[in-house]
Amino acid sequence: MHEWALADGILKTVLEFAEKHNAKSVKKVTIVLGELQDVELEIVEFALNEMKKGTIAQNAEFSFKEEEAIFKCRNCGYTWKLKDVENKLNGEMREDIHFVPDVVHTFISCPKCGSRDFEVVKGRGVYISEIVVED
Amino acid sequence: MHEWALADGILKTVLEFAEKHNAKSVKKVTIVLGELQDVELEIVEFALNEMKKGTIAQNAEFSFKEEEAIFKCRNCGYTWKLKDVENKLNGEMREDIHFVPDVVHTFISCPKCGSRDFEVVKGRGVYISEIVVED
Amino acid sequence: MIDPRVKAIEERTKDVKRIIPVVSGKGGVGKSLVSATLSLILKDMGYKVGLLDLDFHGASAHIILNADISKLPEEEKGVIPPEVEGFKFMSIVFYSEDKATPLRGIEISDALIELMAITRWNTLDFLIIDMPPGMGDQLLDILRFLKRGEFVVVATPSPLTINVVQKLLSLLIEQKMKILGIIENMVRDLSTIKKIAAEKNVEYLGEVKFDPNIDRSIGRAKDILTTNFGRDIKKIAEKISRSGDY
Amino acid sequence: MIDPRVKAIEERTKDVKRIIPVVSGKGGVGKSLVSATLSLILKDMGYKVGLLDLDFHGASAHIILNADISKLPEEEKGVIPPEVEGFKFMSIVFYSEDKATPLRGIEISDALIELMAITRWNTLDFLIIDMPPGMGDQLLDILRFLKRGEFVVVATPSPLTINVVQKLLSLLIEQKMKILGIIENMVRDLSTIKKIAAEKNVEYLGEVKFDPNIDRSIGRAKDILTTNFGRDIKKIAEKISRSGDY
Ligand SMILES: Nc1ncnc2c1ncn2[C@@H]1O[C@H](COP(=O)(O)OP(=O)(O)O)[C@@H](O)[C@H]1O
Ligand SMILES: Nc1ncnc2c1ncn2[C@@H]1O[C@H](COP(=O)(O)OP(=O)(O)O)[C@@H](O)[C@H]1O
Ligand SMILES: [Mg+2]
Ligand SMILES: [Mg+2]
Ligand SMILES: [Mg+2]
Ligand SMILES: [Mg+2]
Ligand code: NI
Ligand code: NI
Ligand SMILES: [Zn+2]
Ligand SMILES: [Zn+2]
Repeated sequence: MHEWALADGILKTVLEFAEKHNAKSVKKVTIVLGELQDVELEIVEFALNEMKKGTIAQNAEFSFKEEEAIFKCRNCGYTWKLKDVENKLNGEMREDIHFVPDVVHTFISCPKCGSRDFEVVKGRGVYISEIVVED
Repeated sequence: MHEWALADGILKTVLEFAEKHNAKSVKKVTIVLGELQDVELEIVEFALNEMKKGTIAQNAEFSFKEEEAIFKCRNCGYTWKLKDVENKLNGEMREDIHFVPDVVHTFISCPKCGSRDFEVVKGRGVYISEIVVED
Repeated sequence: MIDPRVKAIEERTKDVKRIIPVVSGKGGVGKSLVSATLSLILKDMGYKVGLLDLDFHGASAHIILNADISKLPEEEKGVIPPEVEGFKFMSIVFYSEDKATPLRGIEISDALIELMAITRWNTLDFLIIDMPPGMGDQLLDILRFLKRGEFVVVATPSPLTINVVQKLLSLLIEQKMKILGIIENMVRDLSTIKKIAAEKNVEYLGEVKFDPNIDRSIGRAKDILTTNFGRDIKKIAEKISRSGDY
Repeated sequence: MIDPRVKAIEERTKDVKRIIPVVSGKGGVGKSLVSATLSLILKDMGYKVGLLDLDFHGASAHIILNADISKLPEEEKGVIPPEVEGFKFMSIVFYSEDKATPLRGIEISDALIELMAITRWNTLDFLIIDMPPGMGDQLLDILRFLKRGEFVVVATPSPLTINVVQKLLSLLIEQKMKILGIIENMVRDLSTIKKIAAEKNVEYLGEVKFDPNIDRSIGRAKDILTTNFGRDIKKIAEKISRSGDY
């Protein structure tokens, strides 16, 4: 699962952050999951709970927020959502975007002007929005 | 003066904005002048006051805000100001940057790690931050 | 925050009759040599010509033309592009002192907008734009700001070029850009690009033979015109000038 | 917002002994052909090799190797780069279906970070990175994330290449990167790059002759090794492998 690679990145980032702040333990981590990348929440969660064992994050609570994908055309300014164009994406394209979200520029274009020059304003991928540690 | 080109761009942008909003006249325009580009305020002001004559912006008040240039290194995260590195820039370089501010990457590097991969967080160039029109 | 430069771009090119970006997607196919040589020839044909080098990392036109870049272009209600070999020339090298410009995409786009917003081309018959390889910020900005661009696509017969050029062509076609045609450069024996042009329904502007001596003329603009390369480009320049008689 | 992928990049390459970005600044000098051929030869020498194509707009390695890109790379706690010609291969084309990828710099950087964060190279002797032309997002990201990269610079004798390569070299030297040396490709008569190498105090790895038949071997990996091009690269590969015996 490439979800394991993401979980691994999350945990290592959290542990490094905690060490830098000389924390005794990690209490809480909030993770934003962008709709575009469409990672399987259950797998990321399972992976994190496996990998945290024996680390100072072992009692940490991992919570997740899903973020809708929003696009904005750099050519005409039009704004749209992933669900507005979902019919343009077949299963294979969704898989491709799952691994490298930026290839969305290969598969969709602005519904108004047809440009492929658009910004993924929100909901691209996975980010850590909050880390709470105990000193 | 390349300041005239900027003033021209400002006025045309303001007039287009006003027309789009079916405004009767333009009352106020606020312009941000980034420190890095170092445009001569007096010339921009003079040019604007010349060019606005006979347009619906002829009674507009143009006000200016100077914005300090701030840089942030993408390699090490260090943040610094133009005045911290001004001694690295001779008159010719300042002139080059005046015309194309982005060549600052050719002439300065991060004071901490030496990287040329830094962001101009604020104060790059000239922007319109406010247009007030009368309907 | 509204960017006043975008409006200025339109202004600066409003007296330019035809804008010709020379593109490929692929690097090293001869875009710069073609752009500079086209500019020289069109000027010799009596046209008013401007050449804009937008390949910031790989700026080459000043080397081909041996342009004096030590003086800043004159400032007069904008910036006046200096005359080089009888046409107007603009490049980032005037401002970077021909040193390395490590710029990310966002900075490339900013520099491009800035250059286009300040350069006063005035009346021109042709503005030739020497483009970088890739389909990144410069290409996307040209698609955004210069919708009336008439694209000249440079390719070579190599399979490595074909794959990339096909991608670029499909993008230009999808975006409904005007494509003047494809130049097949560095042809030694067989043409492979005629077929691609036919498939994509794009004009084949002609082939330019591989010229093993062309490097000797770099930096000597006059000499280029007397090479085989120059002669091949001349025929294409004539086609391009005629294609404007709509 | 903290990006968890940055930490993952380190993890993914920690069992890779040597990372070799093949760069130039200039396009069309042979970076892709050199990268793919080096990978083939190092593998034949018995090394564990990976090849990463980071030229998103001009992806070429899959064409040179005639790689089957129709299947997604296997997912297993990350992504396992498929074996092609006996080494591990990763490219954006697996995910773009080899279609046009019009990406601006910020998106290029995002795609690069994503690819590097998910690809599990495991134990390798060499990871060869085929780089795009320019000094944009990909190069700056390599300088940021792979500080232990050992750069191989590809140049040609043309004055148009020299100007650009000198800029890239001065950046790499200033940034204290390790430079394995310069390869002079497409040499016909005189070398011009030996002098540049000496001036910049960088190793001259050797010359690769202009091989007018090389295009016929593209897509047939085995054939490349028997060409003059292949033989010239072999000598350089041996130098590179020896340079690792510190
Ligand atoms: N017709 C040709 N015959 C031989 N060499 C050529 C020809 N056209 C271009 N070249 C050479 O190819 C290299 C790349 O040309 P250049 O104009 O810099 O390409 P680009 O701008 O596409 O990167 C240069 O060394 C140039 O001298
Ligand atoms: N030694 C050589 N002799 C002749 N042609 C070459 C040689 N090396 C590369 N080429 C050709 O030059 C072109 C550019 O090569 P490529 O590897 O795609 O360069 P880059 O990756 O630097 O853009 C291709 O058509 C390739 O076949
Ligand atoms: Mg060029
Ligand atoms: Mg200067
Ligand atoms: Mg390549
Ligand atoms: Mg696929
Ligand atoms: Ni997955
Ligand atoms: Ni000025
Ligand atoms: Zn649009
Ligand atoms: Zn720094």
